Amino acid sequence: MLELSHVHKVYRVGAFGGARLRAVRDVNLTVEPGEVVSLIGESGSGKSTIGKMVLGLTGVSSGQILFEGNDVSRIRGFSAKKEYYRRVQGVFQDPFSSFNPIFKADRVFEMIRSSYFPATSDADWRQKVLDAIGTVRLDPGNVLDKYPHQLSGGQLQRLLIARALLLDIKLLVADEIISMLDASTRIDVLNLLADLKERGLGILFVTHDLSLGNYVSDRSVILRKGAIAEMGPTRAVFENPMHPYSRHLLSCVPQLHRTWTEVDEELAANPPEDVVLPTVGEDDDSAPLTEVEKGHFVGIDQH
Amino acid sequence: MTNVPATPGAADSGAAPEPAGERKVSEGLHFARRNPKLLIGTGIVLALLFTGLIGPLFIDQGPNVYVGPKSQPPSSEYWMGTTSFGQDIWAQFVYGLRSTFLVGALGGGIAFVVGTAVGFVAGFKGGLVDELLNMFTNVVLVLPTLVVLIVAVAYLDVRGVVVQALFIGLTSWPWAARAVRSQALSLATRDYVDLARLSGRRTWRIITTEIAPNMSSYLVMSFILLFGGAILIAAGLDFIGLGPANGVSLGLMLESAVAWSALQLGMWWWFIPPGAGITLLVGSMYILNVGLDEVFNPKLREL
Amino acid sequence: MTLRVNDLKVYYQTLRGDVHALDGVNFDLADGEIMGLAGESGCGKSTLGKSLIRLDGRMRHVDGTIELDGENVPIADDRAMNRFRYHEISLIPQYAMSALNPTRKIGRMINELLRSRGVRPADVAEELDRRLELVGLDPDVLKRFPIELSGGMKQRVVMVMATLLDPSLLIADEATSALDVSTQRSVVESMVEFRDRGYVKSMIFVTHDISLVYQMADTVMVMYAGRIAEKAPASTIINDPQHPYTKMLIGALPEVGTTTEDTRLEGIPGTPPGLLHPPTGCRFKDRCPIASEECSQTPPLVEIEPGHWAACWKTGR
Amino acid sequence: MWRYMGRKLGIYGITFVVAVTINWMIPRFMPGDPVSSMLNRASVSDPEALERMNTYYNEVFGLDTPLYQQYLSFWSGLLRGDLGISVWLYPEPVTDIILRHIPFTLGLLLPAIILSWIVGNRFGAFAARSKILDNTVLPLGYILTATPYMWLALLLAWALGVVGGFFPTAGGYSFALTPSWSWPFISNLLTHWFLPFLSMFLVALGGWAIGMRNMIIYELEADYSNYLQALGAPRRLIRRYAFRNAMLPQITGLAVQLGTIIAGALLTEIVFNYPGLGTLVLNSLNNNDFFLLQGIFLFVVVGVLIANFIIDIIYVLVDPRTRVQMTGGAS
Repeated sequence: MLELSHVHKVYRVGAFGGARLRAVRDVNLTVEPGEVVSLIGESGSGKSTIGKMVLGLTGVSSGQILFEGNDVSRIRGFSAKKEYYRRVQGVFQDPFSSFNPIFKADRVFEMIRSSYFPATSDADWRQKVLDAIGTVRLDPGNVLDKYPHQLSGGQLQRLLIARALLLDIKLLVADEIISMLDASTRIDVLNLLADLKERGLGILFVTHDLSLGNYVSDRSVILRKGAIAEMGPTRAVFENPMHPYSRHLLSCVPQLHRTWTEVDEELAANPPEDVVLPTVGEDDDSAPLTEVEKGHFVGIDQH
Repeated sequence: MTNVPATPGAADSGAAPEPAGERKVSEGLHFARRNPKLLIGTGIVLALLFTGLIGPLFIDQGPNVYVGPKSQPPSSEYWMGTTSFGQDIWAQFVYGLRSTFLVGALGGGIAFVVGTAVGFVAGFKGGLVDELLNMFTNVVLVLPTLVVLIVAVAYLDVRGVVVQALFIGLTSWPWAARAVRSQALSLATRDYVDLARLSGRRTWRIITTEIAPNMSSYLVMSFILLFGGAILIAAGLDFIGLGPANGVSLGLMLESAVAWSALQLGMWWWFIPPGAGITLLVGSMYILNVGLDEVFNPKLREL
Repeated sequence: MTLRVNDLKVYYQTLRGDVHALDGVNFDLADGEIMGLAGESGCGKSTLGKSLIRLDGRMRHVDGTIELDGENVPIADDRAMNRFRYHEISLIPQYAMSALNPTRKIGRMINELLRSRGVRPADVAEELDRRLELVGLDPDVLKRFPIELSGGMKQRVVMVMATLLDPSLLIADEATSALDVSTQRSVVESMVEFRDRGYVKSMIFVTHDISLVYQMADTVMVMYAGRIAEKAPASTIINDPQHPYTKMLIGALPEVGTTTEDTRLEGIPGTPPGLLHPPTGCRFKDRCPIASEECSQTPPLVEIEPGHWAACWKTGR
Repeated sequence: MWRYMGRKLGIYGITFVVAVTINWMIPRFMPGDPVSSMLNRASVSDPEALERMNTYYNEVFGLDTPLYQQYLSFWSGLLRGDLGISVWLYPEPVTDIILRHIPFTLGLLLPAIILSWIVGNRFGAFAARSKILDNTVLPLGYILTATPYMWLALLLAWALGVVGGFFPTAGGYSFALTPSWSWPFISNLLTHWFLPFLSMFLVALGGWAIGMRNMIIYELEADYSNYLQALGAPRRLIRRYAFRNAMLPQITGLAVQLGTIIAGALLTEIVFNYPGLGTLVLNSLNNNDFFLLQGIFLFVVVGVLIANFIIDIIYVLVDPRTRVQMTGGAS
């Protein structure tokens, strides 16, 4: 459904584009209907840039982003973009920044209505909104007709998911949507994503938190400095990480029942086998992947 | 990642007793009513405006008519005395206030429109558009306004308040453009702007409905500063002799006072009122502005 | 005993009234103890950290006492507190990335700070270099401006600077939250090492991340709505929590290895109460699955077994 | 570093070109024949001189040649330092007249700018110390910046000159004296200089004080100030840091304010009939001497550009952040 092939993003920084900053490097990945794909990486890995490119909020330097066969990065014109957003929607990291603080929170629904459903009657629209709010397991009485700061972060994020569900979307880009939520509410939002997946939605889940990526996704992509380090079925990537960077990341994640010392000892006791990583020349911008087992890829090593 | 509001518990929850919109407004009013700078500034500006609007209605003859004895100090008949030619200075003063307000509102208004338009477009569009507009702004910013105006206005045969205001407006916008640009730049990165894009909104609607309302206090303050600036520039032009032909303004009063040696003749009543009027008006506007800033900017409230 | 906090109440003043950010907090911190202070946003954990070193303009000390090494700490008296700051109580702030003066070279700023606190920079210069090296920094960073350092480097500089006078108590307020996991691990490990070497006697590590606390803290204190819910050794809190809030909170944390297919975790329904007019009785009762009538009375914080404290009527006494 | 300076120079270069183009365009695109309208209004009595002037100005304007050629010849004249010949003081070249008056204007401007900046900054930092000071110093500062330059000049001339009799109120020096480097002449020069200087200094002072007060409050709220307070650093140290950091935007402010201050100098000079560029502007306007007027315009623009560039260099030298970024720091 969504296919990124050889996508690059280069920013020109400094006055008159003096220096180049390679934010995304030769990324290839796909998202199928009913699949959650996690994009995992530290700051500067390019994970959010990929999300923004898929949403058409920032341009692609080279490469293609195909959505149902059409190249998204080449969409020109307001109405074509508007049609694209009928099928693909996003939710962002900061719930409090996603709502314009001077308006009531449910204005996000009205914006969808005025753009996409101008002909729908008030009653039908109200029913549609109530359905969407029900789907994200919110009580309409608690969330409608309220200002953003009267609601919790978790409620706001679920409202935004409900907003996306008003449209006939096929793909949802969820960019760090729970990183600002408290522990007690973030799991509900994650579970919601899992429910939506059941309904056939494809989800691109961008996160810096390995345990969250692991919890919800079918496939995981670990990014480093804009390029894919490792990609594969979530279970394979987490239980048998092949790339030294993935292994390093996993050894640094604070875990709930295992201390770092225990992880280190375990690793020392059963040192993982080494895999041969693909290599590229100095000036080569590409980042090839090697398939180490079925559907499980490793990428180049960068320092 | 971190989610630690400055005031724990104050930001949460649906338990807030009153709607937030009202709360915000009432909070603003609360501080506005207690801010002496705002109250005094507004009071003086309104009093002067009132004088300029109502005053002329009580004056039978025009401001430049030779009505009385020459060179009289203030008396009960001529409140501000008379000029060397027997013109009533009070009459000139109230008419002058009128044109001062007019030139301020018009010149400041034009500068405001140009400045905010350039600032919004530059800040919001970014890229090459921003580079070019920014360069243009810098060029106009570096040019000394009054000197440019002297050269431009000198060639005009017919000079009126409106033309003067137009010229002032077209040359004094750059700093406002800069200020608006930097504000717009920071607001444009808010997630709700991206969300509006994903809701199929056009750029100009995003600027007018999402961004501008969030910086309304800032815009009001910019306008006030431009207003005051335009008055000062106009007074300077008038003083050099490039004021409205056959008109009356506070600047022209200063000009004729100097031209006819009021200083050497000790006719202080000729040059003190017009300058005091300008200073009082512009000064109160600036102080009103500080008051506004203190009301809207919580950081300044504490000091 | 390093630190003893007795019935501490600190309120925030707002237009609409006082926010009861800390409403009667009691705990002790032993010599050498690293205590993780965990809880959701707005539970008062940051307020507690701040009140131990400096109340900001809107914070008001309402009640309670603090003792450090047997001495009364006058937190309400800004002037008298100065004697304790930096020498006895120090801080790694949440904003460590911007805690250094951007226009001063780091070394010069540290020297000026030291001199202003009555310490001759020459006396600690050697120690400063040694500790910088210990956290993996070249002492040359002292000749640089903050802008030349990465976030992790700045964090470490602040950590070394904050502990240079060997304080009795170090407060680390979300000190690693802005860092990437790999940097986070090394910074946290350095902190533990500083304690082991006696550079700091004891530490309060404020964070929202319980799994991080488990990696480094000796004890964990969980706060909820301005009060302490539970305090116990770290492994007890993680493996055998007693307070229903702690139980549910830990149950809501996904781990590497859990997926939606194996087990569906569950969050805690509802939201924490507003602290402008906090509810009477147990503050968790509205979200608590086992709440009953007695919960309308405030549960005291009691020691249910040695070193394990909880404030809940349901925990076996 | 060089890239940054190059970019700045580029902007200034463009500004210069724009200014010259404006200068060239205005007389040509205003209605009417510029030469005849100028000379008509200039009321030259000697018919022979009028004829010579007519020929000269028609040649200079070259109105019968194509526009681009007019433009190019305008530039070539400019680059040779030829700004034309004054109408008012015919046949003296504009450049010479301007150069004769510039020292007076600079003598007012430079001390007024530099001293008001230094004192204003101190004053603003002082105001931020307490609420009482803030509430008294601040409104005073706002009133001062709101004062039209010429009005304060009039007030001072009246109070200290006409009524008080302490200072002369007109001219750059007494006509009875011939310029020389003698003590009586210099002291005479200084007494004439003082009032115009003082009025400019006071108006500019208000602006700097306000700017510094606002910046320093911002700096005192900054994270590093907070942190130093938490570590018990004395107010003195924190204020010193805040003051220094607040100075940096004030340097940029200097560049932004230049135009206004120069305008103020011109207006002030007119009040005191001080023999600088301001009085020259008034004279050229009264005599419809547009060559002189445009020459002054170009001189002022070039002066502003040079000053801007100097300020840029100072800023880079003072702010370590820009310096580090330019040499390519680690981050």
